[in-house]
Amino acid sequence: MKEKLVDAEKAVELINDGDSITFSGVSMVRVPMSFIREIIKAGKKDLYLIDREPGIDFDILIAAKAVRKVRFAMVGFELFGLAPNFRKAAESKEIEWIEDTCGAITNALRAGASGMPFVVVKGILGTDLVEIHEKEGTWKVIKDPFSGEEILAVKAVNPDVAVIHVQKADRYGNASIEGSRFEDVYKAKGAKKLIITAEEIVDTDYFRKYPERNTIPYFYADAVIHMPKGAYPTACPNYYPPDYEEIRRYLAMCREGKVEEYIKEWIGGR
Amino acid sequence: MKEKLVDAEKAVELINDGDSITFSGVSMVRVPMSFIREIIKAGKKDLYLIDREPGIDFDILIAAKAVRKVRFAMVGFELFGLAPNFRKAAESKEIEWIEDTCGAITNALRAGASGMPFVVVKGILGTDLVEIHEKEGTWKVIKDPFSGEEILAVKAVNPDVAVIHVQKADRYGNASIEGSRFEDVYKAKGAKKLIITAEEIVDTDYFRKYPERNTIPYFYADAVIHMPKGAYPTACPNYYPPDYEEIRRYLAMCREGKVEEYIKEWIGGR
Amino acid sequence: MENMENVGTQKIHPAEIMIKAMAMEIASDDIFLHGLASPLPALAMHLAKQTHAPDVVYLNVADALDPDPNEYKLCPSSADPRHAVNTIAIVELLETFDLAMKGKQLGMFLGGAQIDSRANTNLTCIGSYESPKVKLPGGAATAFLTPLVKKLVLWTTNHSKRVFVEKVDFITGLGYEEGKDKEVTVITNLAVFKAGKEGLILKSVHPGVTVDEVIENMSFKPYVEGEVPTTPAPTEDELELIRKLDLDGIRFSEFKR
Amino acid sequence: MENMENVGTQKIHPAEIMIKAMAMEIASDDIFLHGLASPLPALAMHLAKQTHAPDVVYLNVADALDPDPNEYKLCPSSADPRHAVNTIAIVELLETFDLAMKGKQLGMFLGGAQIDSRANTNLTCIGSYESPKVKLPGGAATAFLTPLVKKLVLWTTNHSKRVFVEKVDFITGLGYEEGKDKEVTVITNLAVFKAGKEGLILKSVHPGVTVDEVIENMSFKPYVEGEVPTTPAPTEDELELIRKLDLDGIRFSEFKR
Repeated sequence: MKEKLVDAEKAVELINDGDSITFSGVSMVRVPMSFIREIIKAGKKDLYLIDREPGIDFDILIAAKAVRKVRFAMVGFELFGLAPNFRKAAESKEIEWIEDTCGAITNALRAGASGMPFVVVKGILGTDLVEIHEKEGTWKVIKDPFSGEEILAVKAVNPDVAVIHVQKADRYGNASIEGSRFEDVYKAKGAKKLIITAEEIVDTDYFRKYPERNTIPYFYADAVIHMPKGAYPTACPNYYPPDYEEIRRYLAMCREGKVEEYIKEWIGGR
Repeated sequence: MKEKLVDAEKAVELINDGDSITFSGVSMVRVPMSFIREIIKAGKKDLYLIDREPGIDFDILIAAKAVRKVRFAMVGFELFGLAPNFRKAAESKEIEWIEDTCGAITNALRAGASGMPFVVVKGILGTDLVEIHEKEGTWKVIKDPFSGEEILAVKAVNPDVAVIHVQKADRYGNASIEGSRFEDVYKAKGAKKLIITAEEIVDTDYFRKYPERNTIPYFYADAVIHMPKGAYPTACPNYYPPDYEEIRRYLAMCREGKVEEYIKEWIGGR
Repeated sequence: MENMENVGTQKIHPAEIMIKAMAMEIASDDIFLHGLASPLPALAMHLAKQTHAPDVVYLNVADALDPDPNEYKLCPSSADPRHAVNTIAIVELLETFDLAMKGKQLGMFLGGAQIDSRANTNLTCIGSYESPKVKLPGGAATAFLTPLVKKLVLWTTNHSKRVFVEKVDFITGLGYEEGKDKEVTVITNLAVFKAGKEGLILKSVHPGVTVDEVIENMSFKPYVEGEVPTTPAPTEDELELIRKLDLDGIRFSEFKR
Repeated sequence: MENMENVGTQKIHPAEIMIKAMAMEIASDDIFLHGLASPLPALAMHLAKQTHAPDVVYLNVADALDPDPNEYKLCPSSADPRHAVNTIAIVELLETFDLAMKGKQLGMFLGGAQIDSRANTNLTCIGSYESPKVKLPGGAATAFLTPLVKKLVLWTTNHSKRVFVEKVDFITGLGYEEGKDKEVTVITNLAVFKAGKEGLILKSVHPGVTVDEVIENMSFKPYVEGEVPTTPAPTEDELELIRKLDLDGIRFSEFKR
């Protein structure tokens, strides 16, 4: 096993302007926020963000002008309301966007992890999303070669980079997601480059003792970064809940037109 | 959660003559041998056995005249030699057989677990298996609708019954496979009926404490049977290794033409 | 619109009427899933499981199977790890989707920014997709699940002409589909509907709500036949259950905006 | 055919020559998998990892990543749980197959009941598929992996005209494929070959084996150019490693039949 433990400044160099990126977590849970701060610090541009149900990650990167395009099944802050910067950028066409649906994007990521060029998915036919994606070249209605029935083929998604926040990792990249995994294991295994950020760096003996807990074995990882509270203000199961007050503060500042101030403070401090 | 704990005589009634069945494990590891004994005892007939790399399970069921057809990527006893009863029955056309390849049959089972009608798989093209399976209707060479390249479509496999031996289960069907899982989780989730046999029946609190160890949640199971040493003479990881001497004894008796005697003794005793 | 009912000494909020109505759609043999931004469905699933549907399989967006109701605490994000407390298993959302593709008896709660008379829903955009007046958060699992589930329960806390439109601007989700084994229910802060060949069929109005009030606040006419019954309110025991699961009153959030 | 070589005071068995030759095909940047009935590949992977290829990713049919060589005990079944001792992770065979489909630097060891001059293999049947004279155990992963791997290492402990045939009865696996990033090696109890445009190219003969002996035991002519070197024997340290991993001498089993 090769040493993969680096600092964030080093790891962020793995990302190129224009890359497609996916992040771990959904909504306000296990989103790699500390690393997203590094992406903004490093001034990355023209990113293409892909995820199932993102929230503050997409919104803040859009506010920081790091984003060219987004693909998602839902972007928002649940009961706290719409994602203000995403909404503004989408409506004003500052960014490109394509709406997806959970069952397609998650299966596209799973197909990517499996090395399959595409996957067939039930449902979806009859909705207006089909035309959007056929135009985009991401979906195609085909005939099942066995039954002859119409079914939706979904092109696999293999993002350039996946950034996955986990509870425990060793310095070689063995990584353990505790609790809800969402599609993170597939994201990790399907991405061309994998960056792991971890609450704790543990000894490899931890995995020898509990091999079933090794959700992403070392050979997938390109970099491991020790980032305690690395999902904050989103939650990290078994470590901390979401900080709803901080997320509300972000939204309040956005609504007051002070998102740049928020980002400046966020990038500077901690 | 509903009570699923029953005795073997009751559970075996879930199997109908003519059913397609898949078993847990590979070769000499975690094969549900005690339940297979019940299948033979109950006089089930015309079964269609489907698996990746079976061994004694296929061989003894064939010897017991319970089998109509087999589908497999390999059947044998590794260093101990060919599967004598399988080989004899195949060569004399007492049974039908179709040879598969690991990457196709495992993906067919995974597709079955996902509810996908078929899945595309790389490799395989150029081998003589393609023609065999196109004739059978299980594979079809298609064009990737996005790239236009030729690729193999493999029809999903959803066996009528899966019999899965696990280390721990509760009376409701929550089941924990420890160590190597092979395709057993997919087999369990894709089969129309699921029979769990378990070394130990644990309290549901075990799963509340270690939810990540719940590899097959309760709602898949149709029956749970407490079968200590249920994989014997094959291995059950964390419980016992294979009994190589017993397996050799089986093979020796087969070679001496005494397989009926072996089965009789096996069904009767313990 | 906030009709408070008295049950014993306690006031009943429309949220609680809706939770009860949602719970009544759940049967013990069902598998039910709730997604993000779903406090009412989450509480309804707990309520059903603790009353008439003890065997319902409870799945949620926190990837948790059957979270422990005695330790559960409703939180603002439906994916909050506290919604996985003492879970029996981690069940990835993809696995629930697999159940849907396998045609299992799956039920799902989904919202709709626009709902039409077929119970088609729009969660994508107001105006055109290319140049939306409002870019909504997106349909999440709507497009995928609405054609696959056996029970589709749509809900809105904003029963209004803006929500109930003649024709949705964008078909994010499919409602009623003739000949399909799929029951479509629409539960609002005023009433309960089923979707059928006739359109939305008014099944009950909440306590204190009139049929006229229900109809006046829709851009199309629902189908009304005979005397419309009153939606049952939760009992005192049921209210107690709901309140214990949601001490912070998160079930009222959608009504405050 | 059982040539015993002396290294120091120890006799070297052809099994050990083969293990060393197999190990030499493994580079530190590779991911290597072995399947069932594979004692020699298992030992070769350990040997490589403990010598020149410390970073090779070791995957096996026991679903174990990098089993602990200090606790490892070679057993008759390659899937024996003892082959997962102190593993770092459970890696399902399907996950390894996914790596193959993703085009990763995967290497695989496979046997062949028949091998032809292109290194195509037959593990399916002697005679026709429909009416086989011998129904062989089946190709296992052969058909799937042989077109996908970057390194294909075929082995046989029975270097003979019966194994090395003009044309295999059934193409279970693909050998040399022109223009593909795929290295094909054939290791027998007598010699080492690479597959190329020319056919099987004799790369080395084992200690004590003559080139004539190699050729006489094949139904087709391998390509031989110039002086053929001798296959390196394992060093004393390497032998010690092999023997420690296989105290029961299971590596000799395939030679006894």
